Amino acid sequence: MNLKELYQEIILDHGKNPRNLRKIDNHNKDAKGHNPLCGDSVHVYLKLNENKKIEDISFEGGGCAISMASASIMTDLIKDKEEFEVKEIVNDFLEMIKEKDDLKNNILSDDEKTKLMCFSGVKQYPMRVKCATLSWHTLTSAINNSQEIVNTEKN
Amino acid sequence: MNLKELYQEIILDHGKNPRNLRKIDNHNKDAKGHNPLCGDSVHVYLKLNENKKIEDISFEGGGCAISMASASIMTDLIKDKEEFEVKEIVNDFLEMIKEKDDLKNNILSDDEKTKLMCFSGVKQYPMRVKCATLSWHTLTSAINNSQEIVNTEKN
Amino acid sequence: MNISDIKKQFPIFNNKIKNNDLVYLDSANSAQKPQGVINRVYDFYTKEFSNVGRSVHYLAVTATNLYENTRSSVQKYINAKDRNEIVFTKGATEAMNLIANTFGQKYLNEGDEVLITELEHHSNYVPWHFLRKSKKINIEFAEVNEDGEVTLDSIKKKITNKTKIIGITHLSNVTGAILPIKEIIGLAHSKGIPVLIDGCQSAPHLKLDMQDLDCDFYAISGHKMYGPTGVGILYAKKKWLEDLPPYQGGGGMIKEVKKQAISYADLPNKYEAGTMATAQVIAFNESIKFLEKIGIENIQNYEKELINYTVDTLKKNNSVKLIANPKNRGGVISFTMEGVHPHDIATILDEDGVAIRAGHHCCQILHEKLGIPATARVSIGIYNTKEDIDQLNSSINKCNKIFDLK
Amino acid sequence: MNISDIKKQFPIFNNKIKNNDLVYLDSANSAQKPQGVINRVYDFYTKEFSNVGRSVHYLAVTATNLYENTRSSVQKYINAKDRNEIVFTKGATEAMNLIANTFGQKYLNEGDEVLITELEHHSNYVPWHFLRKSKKINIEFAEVNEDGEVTLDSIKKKITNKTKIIGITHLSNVTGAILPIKEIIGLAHSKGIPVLIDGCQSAPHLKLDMQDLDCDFYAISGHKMYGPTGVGILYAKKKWLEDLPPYQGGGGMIKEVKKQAISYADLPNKYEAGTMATAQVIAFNESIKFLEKIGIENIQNYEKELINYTVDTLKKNNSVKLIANPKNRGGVISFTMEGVHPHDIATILDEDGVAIRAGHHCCQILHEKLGIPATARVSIGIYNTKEDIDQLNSSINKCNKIFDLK
Ligand SMILES: Cc1ncc(COP(=O)(O)O)c(C=O)c1O
Ligand SMILES: Cc1ncc(COP(=O)(O)O)c(C=O)c1O
Repeated sequence: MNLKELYQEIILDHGKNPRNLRKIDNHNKDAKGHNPLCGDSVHVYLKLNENKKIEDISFEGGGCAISMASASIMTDLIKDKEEFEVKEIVNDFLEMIKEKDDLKNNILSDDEKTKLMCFSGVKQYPMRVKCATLSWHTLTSAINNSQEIVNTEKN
Repeated sequence: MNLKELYQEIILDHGKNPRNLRKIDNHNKDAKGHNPLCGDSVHVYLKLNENKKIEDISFEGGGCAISMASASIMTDLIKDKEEFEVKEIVNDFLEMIKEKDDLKNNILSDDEKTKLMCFSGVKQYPMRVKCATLSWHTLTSAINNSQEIVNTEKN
Repeated sequence: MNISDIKKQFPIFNNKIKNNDLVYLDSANSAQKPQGVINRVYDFYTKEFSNVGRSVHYLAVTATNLYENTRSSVQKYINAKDRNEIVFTKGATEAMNLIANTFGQKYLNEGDEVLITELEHHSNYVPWHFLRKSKKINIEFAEVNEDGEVTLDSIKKKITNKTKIIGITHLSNVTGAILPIKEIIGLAHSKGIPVLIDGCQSAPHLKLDMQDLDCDFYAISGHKMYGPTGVGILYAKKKWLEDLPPYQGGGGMIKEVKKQAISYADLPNKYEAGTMATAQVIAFNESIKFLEKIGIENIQNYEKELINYTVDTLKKNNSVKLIANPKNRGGVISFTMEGVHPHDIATILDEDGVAIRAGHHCCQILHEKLGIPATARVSIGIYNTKEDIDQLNSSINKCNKIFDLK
Repeated sequence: MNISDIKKQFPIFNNKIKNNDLVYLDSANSAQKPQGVINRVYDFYTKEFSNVGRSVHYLAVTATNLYENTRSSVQKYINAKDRNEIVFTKGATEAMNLIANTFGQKYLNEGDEVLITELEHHSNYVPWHFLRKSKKINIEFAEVNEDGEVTLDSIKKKITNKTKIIGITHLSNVTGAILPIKEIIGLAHSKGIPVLIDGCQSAPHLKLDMQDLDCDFYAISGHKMYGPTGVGILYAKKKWLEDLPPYQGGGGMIKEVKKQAISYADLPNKYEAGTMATAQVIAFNESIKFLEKIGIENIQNYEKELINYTVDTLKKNNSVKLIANPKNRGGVISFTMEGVHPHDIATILDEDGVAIRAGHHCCQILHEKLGIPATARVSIGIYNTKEDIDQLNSSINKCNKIFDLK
């Protein structure tokens, strides 16, 4: 394992120029996430329409390249997906980061999956897993509209 | 060092049959001492007359052979002494128990000193020093009439 | 199970004490350490040392993983439902202070009652006494019977509608009685009262199953469980750890800190403020492995036999008076001798390399009840043998000789 | 003083980290341990182990003496007037909680003010926050200036007639500033206000003299002073320890226990409830000896030069931005890099075996003031060399390469 696998070009690109880094004015769901270890935080905003489809998604916050890229790529891929699809993608991503070699879902295209697989290098850096997963946990929380602040120390 | 030196006959005798183990009715000074380590306690009573002489002395309490013998012999030797003499004897005894080889005072007779020297074996048993000194500290406290309970943990 | 192989794992027994083999009968005070535990501390400091949880570098990651592994081992060993129900403390005393303090803050008010027993160690009484001072609560004591036991019935008698929490020892560190805690917990819960168990003496010797016991809180001392000093375990049901306020404040237990407000970390971090006893927690994992390898059933069977042998031996010795006779007893046996004070017994035994404890064993309430300020206490560990007990007995006889008692 | 001889005493440096030599620049988090300390723990467990203070047998006597020897060594090392002014805790965090809790209980009431600084570690803020909740006191923050210092003047500005206690760090664990604590203590005392010093970062590096400083309370972390984890020191003036209520209740801290009343032991036992971190306290004596052998003047001179070298090196590196510039500074240097988050810096450095810390270092108040959630922090110990700093610098340059900056 070396640093090149962790800091792949696509991660550096999204880390430096995160997409969807703004607040949606007419969001109807949102949640905050927090990593007490480093003080990084993220706020995810969603607009879920009556068909339970993600009409718009964005985030605010600051953090390391891994966490910014993760939030950026996540918001890109999740837009226009249905709620049940989002849940499947989130689970799939979290399992991949933890232990699985691959993504299993049939929702994302191969191209999209390749983007997510860029984060598989994080597995070798246990302290950085939290950086890669914070925004994803926070997305789940936003969908469930729980008021609780997500905390990466939980698990 | 062996146990015979610690448990000399005179200590065993006074331990089993402590002298002056009672409460003086008309005492005018007293103090309580306590060893939190083992729960042993002693209560020393004094009758100091107008000439600052110990007219009577006694103690109540229970404890190991060393502590009972020490209180018993102490009360025997201290009776009829003047207050300033008592202070000198107490200091002398405490220093002997701690570090000195001998007793230095010129107040006690050689016979009396021999009795006190029986406790010199305690030096080799650091945890038992407190047993030998509790009643002596309490005597000092009674003379000073301090209200505080003497506590062998102090030093 | 071969006891001599087990005993060989404890390097302390290679040393002579005043030219004698060490007969260590003071394990209820603190147990000796197997080589695996000692080596783990050594290796951690020489090869892997770092603080846990705070840095992202290699050593910190390793240390954090090792530290959290112990939590998982403990969870498994005591069959807790959730690994976040395991909080590391500096000892059982701190664990009990933590509960008394935080439960007291939130749930105790003037006139409320805390029910403990006459068998309790000071660490399960003094923390409640603090609340008696600050909150004007009352402390009730369930009575010990003449066999040195506290029965379900004597607990029942003291429960009132003001009883807000019950604190009881699992295994008395003086009488050796094993209390019917499962029944007591059942009774308490039927009245909505939570129960704190002082598991200091039980944890090294009995099978622990938190889900079966269903207790609310359980306090364990690492050093009595063949582990390092400076580490203890508080087991607490998740609902309580989530509900109660934090105990100590500092690094690692916070979520967000602002000038006007502070929010706290999730479990178990909320209760682990500051740099923890990292090396000790990590090495404690080896204590658990040591116990698991022998197997708690084997430990219980072996110790049961040794306890019976000890009780029989001492009962046969006419100069010894056992101070309790519990039907269900652990490896703690206290006694007195007519004419020889416990302190003197301990000193005389020590001369032969026999280490026992004399005193009130931090149970003054019980000793007041017994009407004696001190007792001599023999307590066994997994390394003790019948030969140890024989040596104990012959050294006891020496007391008689020295004190010239027939 | 030969640094390579000193470094050789630390076995951790015999190990490779990801095939690299370890460049340990995280000593402010926790320091590595010299062989003497590690051996002392090992020897104590293998040859001498027993609980202290409670039994009268040989091992217990030995352990008690060793334990109390450390108290005397610490007393001498920090020049306290009385050995009973040294209380062993599980860490500096506990020491500060102890003071906040007991002082708060006795002396703080609604509307009273506790004055701390914007530099404080969470462990010198959260314990006071608990009192803000329970007693409705207020917490004031003396301002940090743009060099990362808190001056006498900024303390003076915040003292009011409601200020009941002041809590300040001796050496900031983020900016590295050494505060003028002697002057601050003088000022506070002129107004009758006691002062608690957080000495975690100063104790391993500066000369300590309690009688000269005249502070009321001083908290020290053993593990940052090249000692074992799980042990800390609270220095407190005798008058305070006598005056304040006990903190935790349990064995060893009592005088007499009755059903209706409890009296407490004399100093320092009153504050040492339960089985203490015996092995750790005993081994901590070797940390003191290690420091004494080198000599604090030698340590200060050597570290001063290394600190200057580090600051110069980092100042010359254009991609590094130091976050503070204190005139009087210790071996803690925090920085940021444009375009590379501290977490990423730490990960990249770690690949070369360079261990630093990234985050808020338990100082969120300060980071909020700085307007950044995290910094990268280099902190030095007695084993660090200029070569370590050169390696640091070249690994920092690697960050730029990976992030393709310029
Ligand atoms: C300035 C300062 N205060 C307090 C602490 C807390 O010390 P400990 O974690 O050893 O309790 C630390 C270290 O983390 C520190 O750097
Ligand atoms: C029954 C009991 N409870 C509590 C304690 C206190 O445990 P520790 O001293 O490890 O905190 C002990 C041991 O001294 C004990 O035997």
